[in-house]
Amino acid sequence: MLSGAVRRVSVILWRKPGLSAGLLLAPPLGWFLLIYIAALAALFISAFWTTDSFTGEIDRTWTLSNFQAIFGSETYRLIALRTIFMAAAVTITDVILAFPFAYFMVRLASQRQRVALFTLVLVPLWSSYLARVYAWRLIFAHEGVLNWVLHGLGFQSIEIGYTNWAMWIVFSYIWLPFMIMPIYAALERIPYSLFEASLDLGAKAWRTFFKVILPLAMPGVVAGSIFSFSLTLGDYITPVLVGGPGSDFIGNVVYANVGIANNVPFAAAYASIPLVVMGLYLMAARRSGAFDVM
Amino acid sequence: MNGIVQQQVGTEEAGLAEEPVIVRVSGVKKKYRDVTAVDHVDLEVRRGEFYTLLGPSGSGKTTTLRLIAGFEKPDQGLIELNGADVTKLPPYDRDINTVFQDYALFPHMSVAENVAYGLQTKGVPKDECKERVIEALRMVRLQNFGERKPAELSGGQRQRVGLARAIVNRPKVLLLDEPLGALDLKLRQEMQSELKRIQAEVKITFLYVTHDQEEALTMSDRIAIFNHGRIVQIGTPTDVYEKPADAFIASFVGTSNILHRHGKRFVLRPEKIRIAPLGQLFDEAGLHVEDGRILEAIYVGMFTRYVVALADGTEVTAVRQNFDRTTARFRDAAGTTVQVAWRPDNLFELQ
Amino acid sequence: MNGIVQQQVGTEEAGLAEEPVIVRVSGVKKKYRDVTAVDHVDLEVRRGEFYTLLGPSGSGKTTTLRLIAGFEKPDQGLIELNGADVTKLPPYDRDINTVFQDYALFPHMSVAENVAYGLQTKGVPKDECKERVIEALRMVRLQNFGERKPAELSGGQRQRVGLARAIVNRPKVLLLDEPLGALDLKLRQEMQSELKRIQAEVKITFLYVTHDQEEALTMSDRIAIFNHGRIVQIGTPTDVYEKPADAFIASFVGTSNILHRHGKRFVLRPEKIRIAPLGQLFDEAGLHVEDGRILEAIYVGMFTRYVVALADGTEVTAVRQNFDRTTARFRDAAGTTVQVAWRPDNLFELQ
Amino acid sequence: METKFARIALAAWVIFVLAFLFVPIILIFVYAFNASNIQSWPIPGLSLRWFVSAWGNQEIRTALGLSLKAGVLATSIAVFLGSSAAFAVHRFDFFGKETVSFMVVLPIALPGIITGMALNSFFVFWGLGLSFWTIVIGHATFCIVIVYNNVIARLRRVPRSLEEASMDLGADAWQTFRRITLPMISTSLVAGALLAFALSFDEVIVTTFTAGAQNTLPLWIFGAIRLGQRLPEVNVVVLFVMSLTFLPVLLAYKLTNQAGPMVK
Amino acid sequence: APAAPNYPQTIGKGEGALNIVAWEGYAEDSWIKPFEKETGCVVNRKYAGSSDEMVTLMRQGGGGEYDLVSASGDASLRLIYGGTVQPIDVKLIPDFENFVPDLKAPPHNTVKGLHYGLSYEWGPNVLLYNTDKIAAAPTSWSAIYDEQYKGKVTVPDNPIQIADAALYLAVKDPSLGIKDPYELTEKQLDAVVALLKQQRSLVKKYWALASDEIELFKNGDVVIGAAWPYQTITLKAAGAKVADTIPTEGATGWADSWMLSAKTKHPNCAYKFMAYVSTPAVQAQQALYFGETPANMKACEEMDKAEAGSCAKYHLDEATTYIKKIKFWKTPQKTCSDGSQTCTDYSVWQRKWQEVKG
Ligand SMILES: Nc1ncnc2c1ncn2[C@@H]1O[C@H](COP(=O)(O)OP(=O)(O)OP(=O)(O)O)[C@@H](O)[C@H]1O
Ligand SMILES: Nc1ncnc2c1ncn2[C@@H]1O[C@H](COP(=O)(O)OP(=O)(O)OP(=O)(O)O)[C@@H](O)[C@H]1O
Ligand SMILES: [Mg+2]
Ligand SMILES: [Mg+2]
Repeated sequence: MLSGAVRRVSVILWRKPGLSAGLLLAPPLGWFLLIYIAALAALFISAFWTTDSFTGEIDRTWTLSNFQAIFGSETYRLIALRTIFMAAAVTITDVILAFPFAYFMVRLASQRQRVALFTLVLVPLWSSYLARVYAWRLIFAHEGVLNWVLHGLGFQSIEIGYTNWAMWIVFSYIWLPFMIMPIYAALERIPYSLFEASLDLGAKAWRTFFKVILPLAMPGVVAGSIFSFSLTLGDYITPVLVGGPGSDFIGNVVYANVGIANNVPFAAAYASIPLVVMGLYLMAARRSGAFDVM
Repeated sequence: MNGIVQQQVGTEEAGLAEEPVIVRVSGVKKKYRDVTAVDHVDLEVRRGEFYTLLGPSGSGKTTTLRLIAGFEKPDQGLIELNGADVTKLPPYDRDINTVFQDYALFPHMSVAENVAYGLQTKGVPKDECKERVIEALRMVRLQNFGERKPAELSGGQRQRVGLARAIVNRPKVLLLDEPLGALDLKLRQEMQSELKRIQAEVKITFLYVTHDQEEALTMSDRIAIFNHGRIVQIGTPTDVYEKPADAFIASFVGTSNILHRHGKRFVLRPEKIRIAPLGQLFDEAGLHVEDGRILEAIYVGMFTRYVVALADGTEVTAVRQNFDRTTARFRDAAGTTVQVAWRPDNLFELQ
Repeated sequence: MNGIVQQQVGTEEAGLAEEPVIVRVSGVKKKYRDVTAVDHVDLEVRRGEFYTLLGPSGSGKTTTLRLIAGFEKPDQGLIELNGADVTKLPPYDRDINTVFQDYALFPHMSVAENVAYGLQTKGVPKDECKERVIEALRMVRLQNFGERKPAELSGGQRQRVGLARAIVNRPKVLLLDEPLGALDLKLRQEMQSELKRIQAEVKITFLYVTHDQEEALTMSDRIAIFNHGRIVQIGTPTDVYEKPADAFIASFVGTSNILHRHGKRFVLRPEKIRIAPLGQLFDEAGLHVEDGRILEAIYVGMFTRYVVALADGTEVTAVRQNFDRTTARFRDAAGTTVQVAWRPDNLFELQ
Repeated sequence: METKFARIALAAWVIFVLAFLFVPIILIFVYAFNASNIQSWPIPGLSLRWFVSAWGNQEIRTALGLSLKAGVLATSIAVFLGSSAAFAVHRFDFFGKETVSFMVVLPIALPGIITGMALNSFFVFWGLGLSFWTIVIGHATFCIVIVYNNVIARLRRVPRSLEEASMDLGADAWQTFRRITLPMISTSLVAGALLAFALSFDEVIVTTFTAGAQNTLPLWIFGAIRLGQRLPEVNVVVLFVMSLTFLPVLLAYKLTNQAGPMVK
Repeated sequence: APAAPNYPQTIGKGEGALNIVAWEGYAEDSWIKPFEKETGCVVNRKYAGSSDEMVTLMRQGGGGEYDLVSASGDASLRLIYGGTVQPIDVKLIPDFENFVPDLKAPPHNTVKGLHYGLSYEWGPNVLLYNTDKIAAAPTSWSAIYDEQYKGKVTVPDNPIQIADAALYLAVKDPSLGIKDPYELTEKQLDAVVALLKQQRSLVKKYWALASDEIELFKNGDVVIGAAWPYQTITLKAAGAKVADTIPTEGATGWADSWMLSAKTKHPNCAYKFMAYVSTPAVQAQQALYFGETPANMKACEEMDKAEAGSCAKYHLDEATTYIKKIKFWKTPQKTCSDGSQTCTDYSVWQRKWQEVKG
């Protein structure tokens, strides 16, 4: 009885593939459009409104004043540039750290080593992000692990704690697993014969790397960079925990305005900077085929 | 091994005995963990030769090629190129190029860039490089495809880009690992003559791997037959087809009938058997004649294949060229009694 | 289309004219975006027939098969199975089974589970199901492999599981899409006779797709030749080989020489040409004789292929069965002047 | 093919990167035994008392429970929505197909603070009080992409002919899904779900905006960190969670890579 | 607009839960656990690091997520005028009558005679220093503007820190004419910001969390900074060599009130909680834990019981006079207390503070 009904439905769906597609697509599409995209749109409409700072009420008159305040102020420009620059620096660092690592996993590691390395890369994701960032403070502190080691080796101590250098290292650390995995996936898909063909045609290792391996692994690099770049771009906790003076990020300003000052319109206006940056980034990334290896 | 002796015979017969040896593999052995992929292989390829490695899957053909190219290092033995020991040189220092079975074209480069790659690594000046790339593309008839990406080409075209990419470097030896394996029948046949034409044009030594015996027979100057990591016979196409060293070769290279007579075993190729209706005489003298019964007649277009049961029960396959129009009635042959005959010297005794 | 007429001829010749039509495809058309994959195809397959679709890559063979199986819906036209219109039925409501080119074995099920799958979906009782699975595996000679997973089988064995999985359902029609395409030469030849044996045993109608003309000729009762989404000829193997409807078919099915005489074009198959040294007489009467010069002699083991230039400059290919031992000297034939001859009734005029 | 030098250099690099990844984690482990509640180097003394107090801490249990519940629910939603989107995109041709993969990646590619703010204002606008459910909705939104990516990658590797074979053998759409498609993609579903869960389980920024008065585990950790009174307890919790999740991570890897027989 | 009163007649049965927003150190297990046990109201705590954050949390999700907040004077008026909190019926709080008179109806939590907040604890912001590195106790706020401690200074990451600098400048540079550190004209504000920008190069870190500062001192990253007494107490307990002081310029400080959300879902638990934390015992516990002064004058005995002399140490014995010395946090507004519109408001302070931090 029931199976008969299932069968009839099956036949109807077979005859109308458009209906099946619609049924499959409706829930996720509905979810995104109704909950997420609509909310995003609403948020950025509010960027053109203002807030009464005392009562926190929103004044819905259209104005560009938020944007004027942002672009007119050197501080806000500086913070935006700092954030973007840091996101880029972190991304590049992670690529440099991750690439040889992933390469080793794909090419040199035995099957067992590969499982072990993969697990080791993933395990940090299961420990608390906050606790790990916090642990870095102990490493960078004036009387911390790093200086203790340096002293032990007879070096001068360095004052790296609560600086942008510290943030750079911590961010690179936090997002590294997100870079290793897609690069690994991309490298794994390169047929080994291409590598051999390059050597066969007289290219040495370096040339092979830059001319063949790197370009072909690029989608993986870009996929990884989506994570490292966007996650850095949107973070505000790491600057609070390990940053010093002059370490505020776009996220801190946004958070200060939305989470503290309750000035959502201003926060939305400022948040449109990372939104635009990421939008452009994603378009470029999609063209590179990065979405296929994420 | 009787390979060495036959090798001599082979080169003479192919008229290449005077050419210098360009690749010499001596006593090479290669193990992967517990699999011996290549076991004491010796071979000598002479300049300008079209030399084929033929053998069943897993017999060590690819491994031999990879050892020569330098992608693998032998556990034992020596590889010489043009008289110099290259056993320890990396691939990029050997004057050899490879055409890969999966083509191994760089997907992010255009056809012209692919072909230019080897020249660029050697620092050939831009102008010369450009010229040679055009020349190579012309040779494989792809002069108008330089701007395309490999993904925009058909299988046969990719194959030809792979070839152009190798020959543009004018290597001493070109290694080809089942270069036509992925192509369909018609295309494969076309590419076979294309390859021969190109070899005649560039006069490069070809070391060719295949498991298709017909391909090996039609294209090669000499064939080395592999089995279980060893070379079991080296010789010209006629050698290996008509004087197979053992039963394995006899059945691997073409269809063959094995006859047991007087306690000995003989190879008899299907095309060597004449068939005539009972009572009709053969117009040739000195034939060995037996009675038989046709079990099956299979039309193959160019010829018809007959399965015949001899008086002693042996089933043999015979073929007959279809000199004349056939109709579906040819099938009616099945069941009729016939005479089969062959010249005794067409029997080849197996050791 | 002259296909219809020839179809009649074909069935008669194959001795199948009395059998009922089991698959009828009429006026079927299928477009993908802007590519017309199949264009007004009509065909009738009779019960018990081994019917082959032959044609170059991209000519619409697979699409036709998928339309019959129900994986695609035609834009126009009708598909009838055993007299009933099935055009609008999904695959699971058609009494047809398919053997896929990539085998499409379920990797998570054992061989026996794969074979049992179709019976289970039909709710065949357990006992009967088990029996029929064993029977089907016996038929493909895999009775001891039931417990294995597909990954643990060789290519040829997987192929046979695919076959068993289909025939166990005793469908009215079995569709096979290049079932041997992925196998290597030796294995393919073995599987060809295996397939014929099985068809003889189960007596199911086979609708077979291939692009290998030799395979089509040796196995089929009738062949439909596809080109550019259309059927260009339907007939028995001898029909399509010896009376090709046009130049495309002549060259696609086997090698062929096209001769221009008296303003007309004729097909002449290579095996129909006799070659004799200059001055030697042919031992047959009524032959048309011309002079020629051998340009090239290619040894193919079973026969030798000669490229001959006729007096008027036409190059023709002739083959000669190697009745006797050959040596490498056969190459020396190149350059000699010869006589070539053929029976005039072996010329087939092209429209 | 790599030279000996390259092999050694790469191995050294791997060890360096692993050290980089694990030094902070080792510190977390060690400082779970800190006698003092302030992290200073070297460790002032060892004690097990934080294990005792963490074990007895009701807030931690509540937070852990909330995180688990939210993670499981969000993951379930993500599995459902992510896989149906993957199916639709893989199976059918429709207008705007490209945009779907673009859209699902947005919540994770856009800075978390934007996603958080957007969702927050959405909930406020509709008068939905922040609650357990708003956490779930927020997490599900950015977890969908993980499942989507995993499933679509697998679907691309499963030959279409398998499903056709099933229908050919008489199975209707539902039977085919249950007996063929689901087993084929199940490992990728599990792997995707595990990763999605991990992501949800450790999320701070979006959660800050979507959680009401309740604390998920990361929010509790953040609270504990800002107080500075019971940091070792945080470390104890992290140690505990990590040792619990070691196995699932291993499993996830095995599952993602176990596609061997599917390809050939 | 301020919410109208909606008093319960009596405190009914607890709802089983209570969500509070509190300063770090304001909701410790040692007094929360007994409360939970006694009333069955499970307390969910959310910590906020600044008054601004408190305001936002109270308004989050349209309000009603949290029942109570321990708001300081710079947040309380914003909560009142934003309609976020409702008047409290002080008759239901038995200990109300024992409060320091100035804290019964202070202007920061009482509007038009309605008690929107119940005063809790109060205290000064102090100057914290490392006694190992700084032998002589500093006596002026100038220490945190001193090149001598370059890279070893920490101050709170909070716009209200501008008032601390203004307080110092008011003494150092009387020509500016700063009378009230929370009422600054644009010119005065610019001068203060200039000083703070100078200070920035000395600052190791602007601390955002109480634990930040504790670690900074403990790990030797800083030797001096502006702090709450809480940090001093925690550091001393961990054996760090630190001391704090109120410099001669005086100090800013806080007077906190518990305020009840206008949309509270747990009013009974909230009243029970307010009554509980107003008792002398809890007031004393809180005061000693954080290092501040109770609102309830009866807490003096309890304090001395727990720590001899602590009542005097935290000036509860002279509360009525001591309270006048502290410049309590309040929200800067455009309208100065003299009615002119020349002052700078809080949103301007926020922008300026962002500029200072960079
Ligand atoms: N990298 C490898 N690791 C382990 N074993 C290998 C490796 N490469 C080849 N082998 C084994 O060595 C033997 C010879 O393999 P090889 O590839 O040379 O055969 P082949 O003659 O080229 O076969 P085919 O015709 O299938 O390409 C086989 O048994 C194969 O399994
Ligand atoms: N799903 C599809 N979408 C778009 N075009 C298609 C699709 N399937 C087939 N085609 C096109 O339809 C035409 C016929 O294809 P079909 O697969 O039927 O050829 P075929 O004869 O089976 O070729 P082959 O021998 O290569 O298998 C080709 O041009 C092909 O590119
Ligand atoms: Mg090989
Ligand atoms: Mg096809």
